[in-house]
Amino acid sequence: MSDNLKVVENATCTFCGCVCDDMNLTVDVDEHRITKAENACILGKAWFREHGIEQRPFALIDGHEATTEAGVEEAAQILARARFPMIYGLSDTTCEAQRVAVGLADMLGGTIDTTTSVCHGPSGIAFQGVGESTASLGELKNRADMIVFWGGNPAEAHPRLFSRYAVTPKGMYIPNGRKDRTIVLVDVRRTASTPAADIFVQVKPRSDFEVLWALRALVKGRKVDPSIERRTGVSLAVLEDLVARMKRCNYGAFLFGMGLTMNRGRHFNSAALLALATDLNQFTHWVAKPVRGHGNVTGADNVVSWQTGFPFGVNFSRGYPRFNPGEFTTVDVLARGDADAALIIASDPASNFPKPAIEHLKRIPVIVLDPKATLTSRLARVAFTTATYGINVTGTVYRMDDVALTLRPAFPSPYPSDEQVLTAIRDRVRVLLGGNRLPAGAAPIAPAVAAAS
Amino acid sequence: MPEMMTLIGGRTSKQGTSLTHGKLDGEYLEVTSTVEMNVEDMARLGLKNGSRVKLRTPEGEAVLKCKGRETKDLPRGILFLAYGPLSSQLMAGDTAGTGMPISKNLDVEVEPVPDQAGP
Amino acid sequence: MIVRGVLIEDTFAEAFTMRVARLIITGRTPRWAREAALKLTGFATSVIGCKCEAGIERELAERDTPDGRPGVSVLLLTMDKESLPQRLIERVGQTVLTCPTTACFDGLPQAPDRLPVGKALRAFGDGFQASKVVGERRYWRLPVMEGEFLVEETFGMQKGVGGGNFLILAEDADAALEAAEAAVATIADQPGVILPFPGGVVRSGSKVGSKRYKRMIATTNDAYSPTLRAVTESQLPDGVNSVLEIVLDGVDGPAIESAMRVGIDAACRPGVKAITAGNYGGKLGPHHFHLRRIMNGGPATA
Amino acid sequence: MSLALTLHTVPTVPLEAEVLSPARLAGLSAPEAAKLTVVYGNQRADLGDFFKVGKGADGELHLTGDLARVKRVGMGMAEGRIVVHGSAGMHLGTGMTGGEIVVEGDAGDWVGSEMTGGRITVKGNAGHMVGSATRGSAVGVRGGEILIFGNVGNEAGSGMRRGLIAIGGDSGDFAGVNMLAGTIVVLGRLGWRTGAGMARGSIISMHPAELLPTFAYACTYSPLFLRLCLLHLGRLGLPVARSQVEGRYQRWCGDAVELNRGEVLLLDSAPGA
Amino acid sequence: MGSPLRIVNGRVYDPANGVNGVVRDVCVRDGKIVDDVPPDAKRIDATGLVVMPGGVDIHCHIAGPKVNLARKVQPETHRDDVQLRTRVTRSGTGGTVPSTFATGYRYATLGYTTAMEAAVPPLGARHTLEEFHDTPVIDKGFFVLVGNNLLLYRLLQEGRLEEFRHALAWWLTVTKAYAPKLVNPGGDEMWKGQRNANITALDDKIGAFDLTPRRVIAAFIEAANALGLPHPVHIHCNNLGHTGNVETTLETMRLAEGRRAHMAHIQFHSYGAVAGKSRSNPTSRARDIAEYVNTHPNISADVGAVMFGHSTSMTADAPLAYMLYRIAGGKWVNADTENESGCGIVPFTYQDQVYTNALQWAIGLELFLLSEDPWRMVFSTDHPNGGSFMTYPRLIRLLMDSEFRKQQMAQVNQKALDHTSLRDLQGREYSLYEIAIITRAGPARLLGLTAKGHLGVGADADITLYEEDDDKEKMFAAPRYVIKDGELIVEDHEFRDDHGGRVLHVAPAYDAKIEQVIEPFFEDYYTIRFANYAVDDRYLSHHQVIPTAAPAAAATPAGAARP
Repeated sequence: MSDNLKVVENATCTFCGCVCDDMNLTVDVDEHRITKAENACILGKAWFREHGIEQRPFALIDGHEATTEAGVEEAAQILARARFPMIYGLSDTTCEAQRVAVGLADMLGGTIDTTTSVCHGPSGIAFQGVGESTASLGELKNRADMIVFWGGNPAEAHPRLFSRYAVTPKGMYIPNGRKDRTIVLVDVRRTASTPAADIFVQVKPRSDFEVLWALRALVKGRKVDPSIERRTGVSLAVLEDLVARMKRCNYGAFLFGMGLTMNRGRHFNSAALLALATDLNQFTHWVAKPVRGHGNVTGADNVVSWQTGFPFGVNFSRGYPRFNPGEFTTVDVLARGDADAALIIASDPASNFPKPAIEHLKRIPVIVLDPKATLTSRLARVAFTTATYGINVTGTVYRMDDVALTLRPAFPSPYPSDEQVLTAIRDRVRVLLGGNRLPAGAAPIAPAVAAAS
Repeated sequence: MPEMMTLIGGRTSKQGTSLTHGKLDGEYLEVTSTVEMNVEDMARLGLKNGSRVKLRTPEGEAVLKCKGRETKDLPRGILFLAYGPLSSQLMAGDTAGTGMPISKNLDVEVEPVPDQAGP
Repeated sequence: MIVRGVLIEDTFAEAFTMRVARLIITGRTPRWAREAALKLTGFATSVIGCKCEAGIERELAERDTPDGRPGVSVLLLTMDKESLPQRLIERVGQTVLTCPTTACFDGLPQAPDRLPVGKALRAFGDGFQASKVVGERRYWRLPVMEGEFLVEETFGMQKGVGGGNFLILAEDADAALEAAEAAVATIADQPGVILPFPGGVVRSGSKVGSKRYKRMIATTNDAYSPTLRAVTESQLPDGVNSVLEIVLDGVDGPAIESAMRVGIDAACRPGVKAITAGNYGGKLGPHHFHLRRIMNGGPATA
Repeated sequence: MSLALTLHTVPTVPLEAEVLSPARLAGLSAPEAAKLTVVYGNQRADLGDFFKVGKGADGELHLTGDLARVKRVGMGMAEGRIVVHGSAGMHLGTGMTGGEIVVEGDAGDWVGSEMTGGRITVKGNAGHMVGSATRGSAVGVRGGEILIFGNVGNEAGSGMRRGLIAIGGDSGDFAGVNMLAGTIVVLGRLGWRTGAGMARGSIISMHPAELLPTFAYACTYSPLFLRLCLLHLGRLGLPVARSQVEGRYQRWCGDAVELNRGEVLLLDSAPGA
Repeated sequence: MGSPLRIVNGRVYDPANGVNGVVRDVCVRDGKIVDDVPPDAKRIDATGLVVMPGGVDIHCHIAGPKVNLARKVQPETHRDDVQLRTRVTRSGTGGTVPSTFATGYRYATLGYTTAMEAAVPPLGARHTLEEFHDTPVIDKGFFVLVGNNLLLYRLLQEGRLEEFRHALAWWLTVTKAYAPKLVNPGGDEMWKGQRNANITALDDKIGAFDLTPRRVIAAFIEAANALGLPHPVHIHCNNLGHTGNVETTLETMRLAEGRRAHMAHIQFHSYGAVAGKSRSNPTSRARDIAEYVNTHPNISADVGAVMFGHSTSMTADAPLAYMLYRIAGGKWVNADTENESGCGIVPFTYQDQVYTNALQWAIGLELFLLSEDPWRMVFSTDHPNGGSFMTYPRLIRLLMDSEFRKQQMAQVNQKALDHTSLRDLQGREYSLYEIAIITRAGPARLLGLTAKGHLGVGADADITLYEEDDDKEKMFAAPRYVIKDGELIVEDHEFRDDHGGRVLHVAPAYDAKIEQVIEPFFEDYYTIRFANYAVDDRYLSHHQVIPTAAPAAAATPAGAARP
């Protein structure tokens, strides 16, 4: 450790979707290291501790060291040649980089998808079906006197969700903090989060939908057969008690995790929960929020949405954005073998995608941008080392509740940012293609003069 | 004879912190290659902490170390595995028009691996 | 023209354009289809007193019905298109809906004029009814105590012909009845026609208006009533002591014509003197069925 | 319109070929048809780059080959007949309003999604979302018939408002989810959560199934409309058994969280039935 | 800024300068209108064309958190209404809530060059500016939601009026907003804090606060006037959409007591009730509203006309959205923003045969036709609430073409028309000059944008050239040329170039000490740090501070993140 220390106050941690912005970082300026991360949780501490500057090549082309510029040229050539280039990742980078990536996909007539599709993508689909009553996290802190965690383990995945936003903090109408709240946790197993709950409801695996559906029926005053207990492991009495409490509270909130989305039922599980929250609004105020994972996955949803109208899984091959999960989402495009090139930004599909998708990644030219070496960067044709957002790079990130924040980086990196590399690739592709690629197919219909008439 | 059990994939803080450290690193690989299993199930199958089991789905198979959990924490017939390269081996690519592969509550065949069979 | 000794008079039956619907009533057994059909066609001999005319067209085998069950085909006719749906709704509602195991299907699915029958009856379901499309056709399912009543949403209506007829002029009442029964029996197999009167036979032939009562629109056909031979301007040949009439309604002229052909032929039996037909001088009904042309196999209508 | 097209080059990325539709090919000679534009990945290509185009004789469009990566065959078609001698890719007959498509092999996802009329017959299996609504839409199929002789994936008939979907084999999960009306017949087994959120409509299966807690048993009877429906399907070639036509069915009403006017009918396998 | 340009022989409508259909040249250099340009300057032959300043939309919803939610929730509306990419422009999707690129390009292809997003919670300011970055061609600003702000409520409740005013100025400045916006004042607190209740009258108590909407509204009118803002407080009244709400609207306008106030989408606030009935269909009270506005020069309004077809109701008035959801069914989005706002979104379809919808359509037209001062009763559909901005050409035709209006009136629910005076207003037709006022010169003047909405020397060179046509819908749907900041963006109906557009905002001065009042409130009740709240200039790229009558804030406040 050198003596050249500085403190960055109110920095933002981008490890998880909580995006806590109260980090006080002690930075060893000479060593390019963060020595102390005050207020950070265990995950945040590891995040700040481990993101120093490693001695890595700026770029690797076919495993050989290369300059960033050479990598950009190779990447641009690959992408400009491709007929079905897939751009994926983007949850661990800034909105500024995401914005360029969507623009690149548009220019190429490619497909862009984010890690949302394998995270809360099903919740996004559910949202498109039924809508959502939601809130910024401060409303939970200030008002929520009943919070139901469903299918998640925040104590391990989002540690400060409990302490900073939802369970223990005092708020305007919650003067006594934890004491003023009823906390319910629903899961298939006991986890580190279970002790935080007043009521733990253990459901049989794969029966969340049935439980949620029964709750909806009870909220609406319909009958539910007592056989529900055999099916789900939860007795009718427990469900009735829950419903009574839900109707009685002043401000209720569901926070749900991937126990719903990655499970059989997928978007219907999320939709059932969103609909339950909506139903409850006939009696009192209820909101529901998916607990989002990576630091800026919510930003990715927002950027892709405002640029295209759709949150993830967007294809531009016909000259305009099209959305169809299962058709244009990454797992499908890879597992079916549709893509002929891939650009992966700040993500490591080779370590968590299903096997058939990984197999196809090995068959096509892959371009990777990542601060770290990963299984995906190992199989890449072109692998860029980039600076880490929030630690070396400023920019915008969105918290899981869609609140945007500006990052305060701790120390500079010799490596370019994702935004810089993507911009360079885009500019080179533009030259190779002579501007945006002209649309390959006509629009379904001409845009109407009076859309509403 | 292999037994059918239900595998839940998920995240843990240990996986998270080790992931930050680097995915090509031993700790991450250790965390993502250890499956949690109900202690009674383990006893029945003759497994101890650190014993090796083979999990199999129609998509593929993976050999993992096991670690016991009490019944109140992890019911019988349920397995927990942190996401990583080995959980990938068991997942199918079909997303049923959603983009999301199923990684929780997979039906898996569980078979103890005799110690001498390990590398 | 003489057929087996019976004179076929050179005259014609004069018939009217009516509106016709065909209903296919099915049931678990032929009996229950027939029970419903008999009730539905009951008291429907003449538009004069019954507002409609109806009869069983024929019985249908399982392979000939939409639901593969035994059934009965029924024709129902009215003088105008406005009243046909009303009659159908009343009668289907009171006789088929109520009858165990039955269902009611449209027998004129190609007819472009559609009458809302199931559509009107559905309200009986009190909000619990459900509609269903199978193939191109829509049905209503009405919950009833037995289970469900199925009725087609709309029934086809087309122009039909009412009042085809022929008169059997016989030596005595027994011969007239036997001849009439024989005619009815052969016509029963003929598609597209019904005989709306009891047993298919009418003894009370009528004439238009009255000689005595201003308000009567139809009164006894005194010209063919044997008992009045001496006191009225009789049309009866010598030796005729009893006359019975066969009245036919049908889906179109050809159907009536071929039914008349087989019916008249069957009626030409010993004891029958002549076959004639009723008309109004050709001024009232647009359809004229010339008996001799029919029997010669040529086009009967003119 | 009589043309016979044979796939000579298998596309390596998705090929979008909505031109494979009777109206688009009407009146064209084989060389003219070969010049029609298809979308191959992000670029244009000619139909002839992939298909050998020959004349046909029977007024129909015949496609031969493994078209698994050829999307949108018969999309939006209004009349005519397409026969695929082989398999078809995604979006087969999506949004079609009339006419007929027959696929001898398998079909991909979204067969006949949001169609309003006509008939699609797939002799093999079909993918997910058969006759479904697309994401965000509340309404799926508004009319027409889809017959799949084999198995189908999830969400068959989601948001269906009218029409008939018949499946000879098994269905995946959420068959008839959010259905507004219409009929889904599954001769094989149902997946999970059949009819979730259905307002009206009928879902029929010939096998026992565990239904959602918001479905309630009503009675066991022989619904006449189902008889009609099964006879109709038998005529169209599906293997409908006499015992199914004559059979008694358990009626389950739901979904109670919605309008509660839908039904699931399960063939009663109780002895003596 | 483009090369010098001379537009020759066009028929010019420039009401701000009293030019009414005079054929004359317009010269452009360095993005501004100038007196003259050198003879070798590029020329556009505008013979047969109508030349107007670029359109200015005073009230629409085009960017920010709720808009993006509304986009995301309706993929089905984007599918068949797409914006194709060209060599120079980006692709996008439409529907009633288009993607950002489609929004910018489509406004431009209607001849609009400026638009004001009308409702952004302060916490959503950064997001809104991010979307503005991707909204091409047009200049834009946003109104920041302050009418349900709990800290401002506390200051008001405690009578700390001066601090209230400084805090308001602080909020405007640090969020880069254009004007303060009130939406159903008090409603959010009732909605979020009182089990989904709502405000029903100006004298209702606001939840746990010792406040009423009356006091809140009056205080904001006073403060906004005192700050000398270019646009006064922009008010969405209580009781929007409710039968009989006209009384609330009139009372709200009276609260201004001669001071400036702008009434948003006033059509939605002009409903009467059938006398003597406790529950009745709404009736039109457009006459009362129009008369009040006509006779009170301190009041301005935009109409918020309803057009039949698809719309998206998106509003900070969360209880209203819930009411619509209970009517329409389908999807409902609610989004609460801590300490600041609520929000509701419901896709909605206005149908000409539905009594209430037809009445709303008619009232919008009545208000236009009864207005005696087009400068103060300006054009809007509250896009996309009353209808998409893509319906503007049709609405213009309804105003200009009484025969067309008559035909359209024949198509709608006649009982609704019976309750309006629309049939009596057949005599009135808007002229091109008046259209230029309500769509350009008027909104620019109400917004205090002195360089917009006119073609005088020094004005921004935002110019639209339309082909004259008897069918005004056709004419206004597709200008032949659109010039933004002196650059030719649309030529012969096609995009020639892309263009960024500017962010317009205010920066009223405040006493820095107010931060010492605000910061503790943040520590207690917000979940983001005070230091991370203010939006730094990096989000503005091209921007312009519109001056206030009072001196502007000296600098970005101390707390702003400055990477």
